[in-house]
Amino acid sequence: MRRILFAILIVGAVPALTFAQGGRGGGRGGPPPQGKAGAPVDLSGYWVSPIFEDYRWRMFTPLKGDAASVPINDAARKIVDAWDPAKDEAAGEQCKAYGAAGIMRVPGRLHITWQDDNTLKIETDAGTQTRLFHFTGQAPKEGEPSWQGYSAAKWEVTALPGGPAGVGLGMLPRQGTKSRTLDVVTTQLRPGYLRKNGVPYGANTTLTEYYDHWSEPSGQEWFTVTTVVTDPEYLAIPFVTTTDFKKEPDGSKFNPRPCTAR
Amino acid sequence: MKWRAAILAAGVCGWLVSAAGQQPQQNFDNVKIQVTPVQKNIYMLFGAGGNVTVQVGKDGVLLIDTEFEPLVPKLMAEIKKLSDGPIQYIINTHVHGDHVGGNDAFYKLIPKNPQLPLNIIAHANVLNRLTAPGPNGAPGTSTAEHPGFPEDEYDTPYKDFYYNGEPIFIYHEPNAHTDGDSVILFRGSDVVTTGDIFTPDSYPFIDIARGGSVKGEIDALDHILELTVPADHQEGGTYVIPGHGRVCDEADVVEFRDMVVIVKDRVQDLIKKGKTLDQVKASKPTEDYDTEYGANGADRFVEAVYKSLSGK
Amino acid sequence: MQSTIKRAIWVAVAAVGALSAQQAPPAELHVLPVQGNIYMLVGAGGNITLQIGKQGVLMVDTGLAANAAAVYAEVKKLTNLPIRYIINTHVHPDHVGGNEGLAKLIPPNRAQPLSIIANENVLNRMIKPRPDGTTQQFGLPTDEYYLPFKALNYNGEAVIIYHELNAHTDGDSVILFRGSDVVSTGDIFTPDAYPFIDVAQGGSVEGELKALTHILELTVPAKTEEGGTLVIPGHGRLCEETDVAEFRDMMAIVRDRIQDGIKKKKTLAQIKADKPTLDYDTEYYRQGAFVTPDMFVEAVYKSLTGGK
Amino acid sequence: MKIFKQIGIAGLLVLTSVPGYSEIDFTGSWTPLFHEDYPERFPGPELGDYMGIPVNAAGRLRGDSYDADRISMVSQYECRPHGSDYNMRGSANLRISRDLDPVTQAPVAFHTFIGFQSAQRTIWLDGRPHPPEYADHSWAGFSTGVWDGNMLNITTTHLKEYYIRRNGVPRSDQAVVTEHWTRHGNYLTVIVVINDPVFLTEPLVRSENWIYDPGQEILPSNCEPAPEVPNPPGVITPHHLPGTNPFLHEVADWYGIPYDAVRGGAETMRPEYRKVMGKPEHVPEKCERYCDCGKDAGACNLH
Repeated sequence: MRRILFAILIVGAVPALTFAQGGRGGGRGGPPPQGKAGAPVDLSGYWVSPIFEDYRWRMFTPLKGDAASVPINDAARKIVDAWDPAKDEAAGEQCKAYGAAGIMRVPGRLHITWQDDNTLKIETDAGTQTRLFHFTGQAPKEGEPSWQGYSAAKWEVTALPGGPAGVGLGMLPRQGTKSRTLDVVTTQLRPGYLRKNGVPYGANTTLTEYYDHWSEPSGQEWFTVTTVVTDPEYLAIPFVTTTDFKKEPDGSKFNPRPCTAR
Repeated sequence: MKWRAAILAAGVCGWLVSAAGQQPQQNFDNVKIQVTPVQKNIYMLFGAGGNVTVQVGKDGVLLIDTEFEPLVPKLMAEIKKLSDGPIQYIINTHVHGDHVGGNDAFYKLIPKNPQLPLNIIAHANVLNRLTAPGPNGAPGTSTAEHPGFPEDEYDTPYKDFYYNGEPIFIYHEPNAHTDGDSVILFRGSDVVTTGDIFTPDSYPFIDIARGGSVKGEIDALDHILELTVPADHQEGGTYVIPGHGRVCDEADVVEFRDMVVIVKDRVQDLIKKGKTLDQVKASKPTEDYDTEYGANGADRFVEAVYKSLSGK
Repeated sequence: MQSTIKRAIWVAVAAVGALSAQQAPPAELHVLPVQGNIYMLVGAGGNITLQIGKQGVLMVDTGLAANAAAVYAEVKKLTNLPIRYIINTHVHPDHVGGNEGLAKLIPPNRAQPLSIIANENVLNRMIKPRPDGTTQQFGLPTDEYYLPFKALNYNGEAVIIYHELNAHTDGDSVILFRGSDVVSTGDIFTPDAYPFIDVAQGGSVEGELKALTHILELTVPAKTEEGGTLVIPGHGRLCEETDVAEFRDMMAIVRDRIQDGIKKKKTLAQIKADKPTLDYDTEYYRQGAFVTPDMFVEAVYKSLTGGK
Repeated sequence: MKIFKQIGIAGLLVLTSVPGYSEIDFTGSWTPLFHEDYPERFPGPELGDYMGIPVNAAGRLRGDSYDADRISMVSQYECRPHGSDYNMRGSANLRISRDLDPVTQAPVAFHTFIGFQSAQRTIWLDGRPHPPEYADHSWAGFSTGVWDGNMLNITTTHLKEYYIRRNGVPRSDQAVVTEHWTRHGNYLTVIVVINDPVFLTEPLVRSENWIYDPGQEILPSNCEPAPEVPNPPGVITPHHLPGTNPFLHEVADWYGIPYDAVRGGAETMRPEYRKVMGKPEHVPEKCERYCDCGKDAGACNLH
């Protein structure tokens, strides 16, 4: 094993050979396949999110004004203090806390399926929302803002601090690590809530998510989504959380119910 | 889990075995001796029964506790691997059969050497109990038929001597697990051997019939905490070899001491409220410790604490 | 207040006296490797114990103020590692005098800051105004302890600091280096001079005897009653258990003789006249030594009669 | 000259090698993000708050019996570092370094250093076995890691008894902790799974985030237990007798939460629990405690 490793390290250091393999590192012979065909892990199935962390902010509608842990700014604080669920209901906006930036923190279950070879579909029972992860590239120019926005997905090639994945570094193309992570970038979002009690995110929010699959020693499957909410309007720094989902044998507990504002 | 079971089993045997160190009806054929280097001169050996502490050095070999007779040849073989020096000292931490059971066998196996006599040390109460007359006037066991009995007994608060280049202190802990408990400090190697006063995986067996008491048990644990000095950030430094179970250090003794104190306080409180032993047991004063120290030992422990506090 | 200042002056004098018995400044320092991690630094005032290991330096006592720089230089010859601990066995200037100078000389070290340890009674006395009216600002033992003992683990061995109640003073510490097997006694034990029982600062003959007995409990000789645990006295040569036993017995015998005199209603003058130390004077008193037989007898007498 | 040699060697090796992959490098300095449970992690958990912990009856009673004075009165508690499972949730900064085999350059171990009480830990990557059961335990425990693509799967045994939450809910020395570390750009994600047969009815899963922070200074901390006041007479270990802890309802009343939910337990952690959890006894008008923890990426003020 170490021998092989040694070989690869050297290969990584030799232009002639690595160019031949295509510069995007990671997989050999050009960019790795995307979509269903390129999936290094299987995320399809029914998943539940047990509430281990942020319990009193997730399990209940927190008290008015409670923005603890969220790096909000003054503009956001004003909105938090003005929160009025009745108003949201009257405006038909009771789904504000079920938008892409908040939905994964709402206690509930997910049903994940491949809608087609290039589209991964996530349905939530809480608020009966549907998220579509498109493996076909960037968002269309003129997209209509919505609760779930437009999600561009790709299987991560390699993790490179502060730069796009897998590009060359100077003269040497980069030999990367085989990744099992699903990267999703979501934009064109309709303003919503990070928390049920009106902690806001705005229209210019960019939502970056990393889906990582892992298993307990018992073999029980889980995935953890690392969520990075970047919102120049209401957040001082990106808001980063991780939410853990446990695989369920079937959909018997999948219980669709409408959004509620309270 | 198996490990815990083994320890409990051994613990219980130790309790069943009569003070005279007769063997329990237990098959030791498949018992393997495990050897753990602890620190500097000190090793811990475990087969079945209590842990055996071995100190080896330029002078020779010192043993603390001897498990059961059938295991002695195996123990001897492992000791020989550690040192071919003479075995000059055996110390017994207390009277129970899973700690003194191998004494005679060791005495027989160790070659006699007038220049380097074998000293078998324990607190006087250990020898007294080993040789005490049996029930309904049966004659006591004589040291003649049991040459392995600790005839180098001491009855002072402590005894010290210098062996293998370090001072060794043997402290008597009055009325703790029994009335003849010794705690041994190897000052140079910085290791303490506690006997059954401290057992990290099971409740202490406070042997009231043999002079044990919960107050003495707590005092002894506090004394062990005075002897242990952790290295940086409450870890390592002085290592502790318990009567049964894994190698420990001060922090583990603290957890155990706090458990004994908390359970004692609870039982004390119930006694103050006039509760009977059965009522005390029924109120489960060890509920939050049973999953850690073994539910099957709980009643025996609570009963000992109750009796020791109420004098009934 | 007055009396405190007098006391301070008196102690200062006392110390210099005790010192002049050995040599006069500028000090000529000597280092004696003892055992394990331990070195004995002689000549700066009281004996200084150095523990030097993989982590750094621990010092017991600091000698006279005048010798601080020399002591620091001597330590630097032995190691470049930082001085992490100073422990003061008691309050007398020939043992704490160097604190202030060393505290200034030792460069700040955020990873291993200097920590000065002593029984709280030492600190309580050191923060009082000095003879010249000023108060000490640097090198105070601000890591004071009040419990019967304090334990550290440094340089890979346990270091235990025991408070000996009302012995030589009311703030005496005896230090045991468990791994190196060395005991540092301060002035509770001085093999070639009568003990200076500082009754004025809480010393007592009973406390001295208790402390010496405790030192005997800590020491364990190797074969044939020698070697094993080594003992660094407050002043004088490197010792072991038997030397402490000799000294302890001298104290006990003299104590008993004076006690007997007191029982017979003798005055201090009469007791002095009986020469209760006659058979020890040649051993424990040399010309010029600070504690004269009479001073010793007087201290024992006062301590037994409650200062009368 | 050298280059040619390399190509030579490489060419040779490539012919004989199947595709393999190098590992993610976690080395560097990291700062924790408190975007979840900020008030619990700093300034500290409320007494009697067992929410989000699949605690069993034993663990719950340990928490109820816990008296915070224990930390000051039992001197041995004063200088303890966190257990390595709690440490990734603690409030200190983290430095990760790596040992490489000098010949093969294969990673041998990661070392983590956390400022709080100088907590140090090694995660072995060289496939060595765990020590025998009768070996001593430590705050960090014994950790081995195995790679799965860009995720490091870590198994830790030989932990000393410590706590799951700093309000007395314990984690036993029999616990086995598995961790999953991965890195996305400048974010480190650490998933900690605690299996504790003694105090938990099912595994506890917590996931934390760290952000890359080169150039931060992490100093060792010096700590010596120094009891300031003697214990009250007779008191060795302060604790609340069963049924006498007066603080257990505080957290429910302060935050308008049903008392049963506050008591924790696996059943309270499923989404469907919302249907059965019952009504709180007291609901404040609005948030009054820690409402702005982390506002403007700042610290946790009390109002």
